[in-house]
Amino acid sequence: MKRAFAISAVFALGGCGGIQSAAGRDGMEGSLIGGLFEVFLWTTAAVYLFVLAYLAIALVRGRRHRREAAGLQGQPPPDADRKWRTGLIVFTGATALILAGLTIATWLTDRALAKAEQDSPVEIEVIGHQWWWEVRYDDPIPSRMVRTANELHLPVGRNARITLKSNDVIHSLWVPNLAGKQDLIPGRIADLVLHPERTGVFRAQCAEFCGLQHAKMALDVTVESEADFGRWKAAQLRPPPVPTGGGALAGYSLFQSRQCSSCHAIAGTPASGMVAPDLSHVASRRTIAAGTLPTTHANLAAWIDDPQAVKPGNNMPEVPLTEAELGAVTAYLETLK
Amino acid sequence: MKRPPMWLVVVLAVLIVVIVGGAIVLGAPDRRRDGPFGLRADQVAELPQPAARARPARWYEAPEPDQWTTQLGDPSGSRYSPLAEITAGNVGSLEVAFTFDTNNARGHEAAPLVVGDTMYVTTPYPNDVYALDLTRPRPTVKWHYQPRPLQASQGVACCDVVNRGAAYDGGRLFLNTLDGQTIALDAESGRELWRTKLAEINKGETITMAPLVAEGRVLVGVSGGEFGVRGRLTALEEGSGAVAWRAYSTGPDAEVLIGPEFKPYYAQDQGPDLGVHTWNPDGWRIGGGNPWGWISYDPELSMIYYGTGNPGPWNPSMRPGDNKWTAGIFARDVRTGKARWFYQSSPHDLFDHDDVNESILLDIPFNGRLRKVIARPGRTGFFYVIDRETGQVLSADPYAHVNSALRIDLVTGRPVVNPEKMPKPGRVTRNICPAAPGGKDWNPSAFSPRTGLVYIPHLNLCMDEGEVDANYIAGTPFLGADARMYAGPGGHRGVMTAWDPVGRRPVWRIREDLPLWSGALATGGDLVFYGTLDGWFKAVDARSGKLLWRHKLSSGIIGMPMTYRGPDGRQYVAIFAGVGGWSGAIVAGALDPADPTSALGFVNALGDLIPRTEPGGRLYVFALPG
Amino acid sequence: MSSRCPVSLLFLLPLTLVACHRETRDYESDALLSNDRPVAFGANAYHLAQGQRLYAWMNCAGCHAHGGGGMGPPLRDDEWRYGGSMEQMVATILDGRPHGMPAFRDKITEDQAWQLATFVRAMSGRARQDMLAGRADEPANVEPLTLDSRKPVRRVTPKQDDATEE
Amino acid sequence: MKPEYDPDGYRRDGPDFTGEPLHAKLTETWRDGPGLLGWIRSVDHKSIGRRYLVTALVFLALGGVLAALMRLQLSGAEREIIGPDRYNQIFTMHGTTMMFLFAVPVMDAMAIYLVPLMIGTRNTAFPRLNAFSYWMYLAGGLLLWIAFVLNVGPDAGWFSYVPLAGPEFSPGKRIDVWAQMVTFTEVAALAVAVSLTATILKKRAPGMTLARMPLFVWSILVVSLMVIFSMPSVATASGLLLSDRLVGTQFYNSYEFGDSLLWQHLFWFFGHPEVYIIFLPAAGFVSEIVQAFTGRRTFGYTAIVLALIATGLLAFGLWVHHMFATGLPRLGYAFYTAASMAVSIPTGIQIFCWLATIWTGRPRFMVPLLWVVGFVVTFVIGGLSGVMLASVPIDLQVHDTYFVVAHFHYVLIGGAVFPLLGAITYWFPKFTGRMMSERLGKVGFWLSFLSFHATFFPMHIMGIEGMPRRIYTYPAGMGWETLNLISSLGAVVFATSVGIFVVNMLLSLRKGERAPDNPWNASGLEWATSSPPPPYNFAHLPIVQDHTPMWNDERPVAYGLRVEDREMLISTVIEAVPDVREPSPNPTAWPLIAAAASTVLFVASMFTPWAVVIGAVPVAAALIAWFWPKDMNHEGEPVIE
Repeated sequence: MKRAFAISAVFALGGCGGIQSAAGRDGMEGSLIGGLFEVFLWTTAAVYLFVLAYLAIALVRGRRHRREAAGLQGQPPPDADRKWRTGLIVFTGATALILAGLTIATWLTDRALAKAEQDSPVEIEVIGHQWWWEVRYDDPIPSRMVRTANELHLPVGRNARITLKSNDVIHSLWVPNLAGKQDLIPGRIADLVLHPERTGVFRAQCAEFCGLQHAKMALDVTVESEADFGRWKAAQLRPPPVPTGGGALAGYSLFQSRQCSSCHAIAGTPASGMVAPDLSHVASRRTIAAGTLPTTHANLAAWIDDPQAVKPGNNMPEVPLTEAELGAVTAYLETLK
Repeated sequence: MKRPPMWLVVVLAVLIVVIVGGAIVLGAPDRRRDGPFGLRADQVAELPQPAARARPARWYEAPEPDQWTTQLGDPSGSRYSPLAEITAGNVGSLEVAFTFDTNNARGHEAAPLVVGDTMYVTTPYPNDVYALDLTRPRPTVKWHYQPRPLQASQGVACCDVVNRGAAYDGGRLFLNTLDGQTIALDAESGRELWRTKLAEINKGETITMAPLVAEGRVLVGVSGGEFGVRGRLTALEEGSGAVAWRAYSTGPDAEVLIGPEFKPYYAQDQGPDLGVHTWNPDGWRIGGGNPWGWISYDPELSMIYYGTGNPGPWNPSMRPGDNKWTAGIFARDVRTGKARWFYQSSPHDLFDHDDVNESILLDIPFNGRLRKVIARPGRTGFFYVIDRETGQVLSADPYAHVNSALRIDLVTGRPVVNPEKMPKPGRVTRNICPAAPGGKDWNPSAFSPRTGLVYIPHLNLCMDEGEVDANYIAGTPFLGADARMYAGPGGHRGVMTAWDPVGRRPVWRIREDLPLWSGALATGGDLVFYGTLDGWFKAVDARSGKLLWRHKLSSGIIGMPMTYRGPDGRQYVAIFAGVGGWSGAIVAGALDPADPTSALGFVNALGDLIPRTEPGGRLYVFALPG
Repeated sequence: MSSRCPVSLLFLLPLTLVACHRETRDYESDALLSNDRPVAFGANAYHLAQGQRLYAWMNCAGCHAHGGGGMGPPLRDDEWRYGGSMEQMVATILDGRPHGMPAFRDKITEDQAWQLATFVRAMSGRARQDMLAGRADEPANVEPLTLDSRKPVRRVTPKQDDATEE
Repeated sequence: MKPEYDPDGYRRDGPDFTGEPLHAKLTETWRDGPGLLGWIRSVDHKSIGRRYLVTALVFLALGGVLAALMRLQLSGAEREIIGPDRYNQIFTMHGTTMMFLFAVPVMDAMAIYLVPLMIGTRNTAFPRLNAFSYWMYLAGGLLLWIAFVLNVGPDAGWFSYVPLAGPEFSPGKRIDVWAQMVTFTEVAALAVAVSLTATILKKRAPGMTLARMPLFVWSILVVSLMVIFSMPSVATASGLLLSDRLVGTQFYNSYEFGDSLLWQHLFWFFGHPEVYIIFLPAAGFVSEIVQAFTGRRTFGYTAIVLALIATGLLAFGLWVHHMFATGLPRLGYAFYTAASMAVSIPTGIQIFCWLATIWTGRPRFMVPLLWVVGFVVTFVIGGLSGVMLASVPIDLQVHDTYFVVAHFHYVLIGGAVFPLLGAITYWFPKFTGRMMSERLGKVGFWLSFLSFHATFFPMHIMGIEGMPRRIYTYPAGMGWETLNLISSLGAVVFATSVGIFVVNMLLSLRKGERAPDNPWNASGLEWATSSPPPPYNFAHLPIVQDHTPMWNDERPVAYGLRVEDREMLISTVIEAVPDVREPSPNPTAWPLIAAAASTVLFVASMFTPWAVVIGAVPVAAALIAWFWPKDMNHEGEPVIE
């Protein structure tokens, strides 16, 4: 009983269930599933109560029998068993009915989810890498395609169809506040439709074990108004300005001439590496290293200085940079708004 | 339970052996049909009637027969010589007049030039030039020029360190070096007049093409479609080497030299800045489209026609969109460089089907009217006939085995791609025909006004290809595909096709065991010359394809045959031996056949070439005994 | 069983060192500090795997294919124009070579170069069998390294190299 | 001639050859040889069962230590006690050890020991096979753990999903060790399953018809058949994985038209029945304990038997509910949802019957029954959260989160370990001849019951609050810290309580009070013989007339088995009519040698495929020697009525 309450307590919190919580009802799928969950929760809680009660009475009755007849083995009068036999049949029937009910509820919810997946969606492509997320916003005009990493921006109240791919191992994209998870399987293409209903900032995380840094493969999800979304997209399409002087300029040339550009790309510059996150607007993202650290000067510096200390086993090497160089590169990255 | 009787077991075993064995024997590619030396002609149609023949452009007059000044023989790109001393009747007695060693073991894709009594021989990297005095019975070196290109350029040459020869105009010899310089020499003395740097090898840029000189412009394109090089064609002042204009193959209209006079025929090519909008952001900066092939020149319209190469990277899913202006053909005003029209044979190219093949300028009867056209045997395996004034595709018919596209939609101009052959991420696509080198690669065809046929030395290759992730690092390959080629249907890898561009059908075909990587030459003696990778230099009857003569050279042939009348008035035929190039790299580069993906997958189709020929460059010149 | 376990451990003592070394996930790349790098990298399965990844990421395959070569020379045989030792391979990778091998010094880090060398060494059949992988998740074109033995060399005709000497 | 001699001159037991002399003779015939050699050569189901049990419990302890380490690392946010590499090995080892080296083998162990006693026979049908199976199991376990000590511990999870576990993303030998360990345990489990099936179907005492078999025996029969059908699937999967990793086959490479989902299908087609393979014997324990401690026949015998069989069948129809997130066709999901829900009906029926038995019986609240009560209270939660997981939309939310972790620990610990501990307490006197301490037992029970819920209940909420499985650390501020801390503290107590149970066992082993033949006044045949039983189990084979032979006043026995050779009675499958007398093998070392040879083959084949060819020779040799017809001084012969 107290358990049932504990869970429902969590659910009572509703949306305030944290930025990464299945209890959040911030998307249509989320709330549909949440609703279904409550149905299940209360049904099962009732069943559980019944069982406990049954057990309790059984124990009491049994104890009484024992006190009555301290005798030995032997069956109780047969009619008693007949009574119980009917009881068993009723019980089985009841269980079957309840389960059938739950199955139907499930099926209906599934239908509702399926139905929600029409109308003109935002087309997004998410590609799982060890251990970060590549994100592409498709557009009928390819040059207006937005390429970013480890962040999702979604317009509120509009469907987003996310095409899921992986190019190494199996990952799973899970935005608990919005919807259930969907696997990214190499050689297969799956899709996941989100329908955010509340603006806010949420966190998604890889939900299928994908190796050393499975724990630090997260994704920021920002649900915002259509207008903000438009602004964000426009900003993403604008190549960042090439610094004109100071440490940033030094950082820029370091970025182009050193290891950085072998893996990372920055729009509008020669750096076009494609095996690591696109850094064109890295400073505009809430976190770095796939949701591992908040984007701050200190964290950026720490990350560039020794990625293996922050996220052991990830594929970013420790690039030998002097103190000054490190500062310059950090300064440059911070200009990439 | 009871064991089956012994005899039954034996009988079954025998049956199995017979069936399986039989299957293997029958299933094996049938080489016998190719006859001795892999040669046999199939007459599949009659010669076209004179009325219904393709004919050269109105302004065309055959090149002065005693010289050969451009790689394609003349501006219209026909590789035809009216010389008729050597004929079907006497070719059988053709013999080596003299040879010349280039001391270079890489692929010799060029043809020598002859002007007056001098022959100009160019070699692959290091791109030396020899001037030979033809007045002597054993020609001697008049002068030897060494441009000394950067060694490192070898590392960024996609498909062997080849060079497709020099061009001659007005006492000057023009050549390109692998490290991206165009050099003008004084033809008499070999003195260097000027050199202009057009490519940056640290970005993967090289130059392998032969320049073309037209209206005082030296036209040069860069190579590097496998390195994410942004393709461009540059016109240099013939006299000074100064850049007259430069037209990029991708990017904003201003840089592609697209202006108001640009009138593409098809809607898909109309609109502002398509060179940017048909790419993912910044994709066009590293998008390839290198014009490394042939340029034809129409003095009447004063237009040039050239094809642009494949978009980069090979992996198409990394570059959504049509990827203008790659894998298509440009018509430009030779004086201003302004684009007139463009036709894209492979929008969003899937299989490295560059469109750099030669354009032969012809006039052909079409719907009762004589149309000015260019005829192009394309990489896609289709033979395109395109109106050279408007860019309209009049016809496009497969001349090689094609299953990658179902047909060309003449209304939209787009190929109808076969959905089965669309690359899928994380899955190998099997049996794509034609393979990456296409139905035919760079090696040019010949056109004979006497038969109205185009003689296409081409390929019969298919491939399995899988997409992998590409990464762009300046100066390193930018591919993202894992391919493996093999012989197409029939088991033969090369074909010599005589194609009737009017009747839109082959007239005869020769199945060649090995891929054909050498150019073709048609002569007034109704002969067609070409060579094979294992070193057979062949002459066949232009009308029937009947093999008339063959000669085994010291190395495989990927060069272009040419013919000239020597100072002594006799007709000579010259060809380079020197296996290499993309196809011959397995020998020239000593590649390892154990890895089928070597040389971008070509090695898988040519494992058997190793014992059949040797590397080594030598020029052979043949003549009738006399 | 508790009585048997230490016994078997004793048996495996020599094996222990081997196994431990082969299996460490040395992502801090302390191997770089080791004074015997050819072993520290060359006998570690993790570095080998990283090398295989980098071989694709740094476009080595574009020129050398899966070891059969193309624009660059084959790597599967045992002919080494510039020396086949780990140190020499690392030097080749970092500083490049005159005939076209580009320098990767500022494109990758030193330990990545060692990881690459480890993989290239494995390609030419010189790595310990027990650290090789049967295949990668990619189009299956080359026979598995685990079954592969070193190819006999096909000598390049001597000309081709000195043709370019200045 | 003496009466106990036959005309054919063999000595047989009989009314006038009984008691001490018979005991002496039979002991001489059936006992293991002396010393270490005797220990090695033993084919007695009791010795093998004991070894199995002890080994399994040792692995339980090891697995528990790993669990403690994980809770330590997760007790707070951003802890850096264990790095990702080691942590991944640890949780993989924990799952693998618990599933492959503890849960299944421990049930085998109980079955191997108890089944022959419960059906009134002298040994299992294939004693040498049993011995072989133990050695294989031991080798597999050692392989895994030695590897772990050598830092070659598998690190791709106990489910080893490809391509993560494939050749490219799991360098080195770690996964090969895992896959080969699977092979070992599969061989072992299959061997036991075959042997038990045959034993149950052909060795039952006269009169023990199928309809009179104890419920535990029924559950073992069902489980053995499930093992025979499910294990080959995972053996195949791991075989394919090995060949992908070692010789570069393409079974799981999508590029070459292999498929990583093939692995998941094969694995879960075994993996899901596995859960019931672990749970059903536990249900058997519960039935036996309930019957013994309520002093009445378990209510609804037929219903329970049918429930067992139904579970066994349904278990094969719902593996896909582990794969709801892979994007398979929605319609298919509906079916698996229904099936997954349906499987809880038979379980519900059993629970109903047990409670009805308690209700109508006269329960004695001793430790075993306490465990049963704890089992009901705990397991039902697991069952109900299972029902939630069966629903696709809900599963998509909580799949691969701590909610699932909570769920299967409720099912496996609540549903299997609790009954197991009860069963051990219950049969301890039979195993050892001494009773376990009731007081310590009660303390242990309450402590583990409460600490278990403290440990695992919060995980439900963590899961709903979005905490994924298999993460070695989590950022602060996600609202997970408190719950994890509670869970970790609970884990400490839980470990202690299990420790108390072990201490109880060891103490009782030394100086527990001596146990009579039938200390609980239970009804099963295993209580008809002394505690611990003599090597030959029964001096005269008992004859069975109803479900509860020990509760009848007169206990008829059958005579006529030889006493100087190992001889066993074979009875008919359904009615258990005495059919044939068959010789039973003597102690031999060949099973051990065969197991050693197989071990060499398996281990070597992780390094070179040739090992399969070369290694096959010694294996074949060992097997030939094993089956060489020897010391069979007589054929089976019909029973003389």
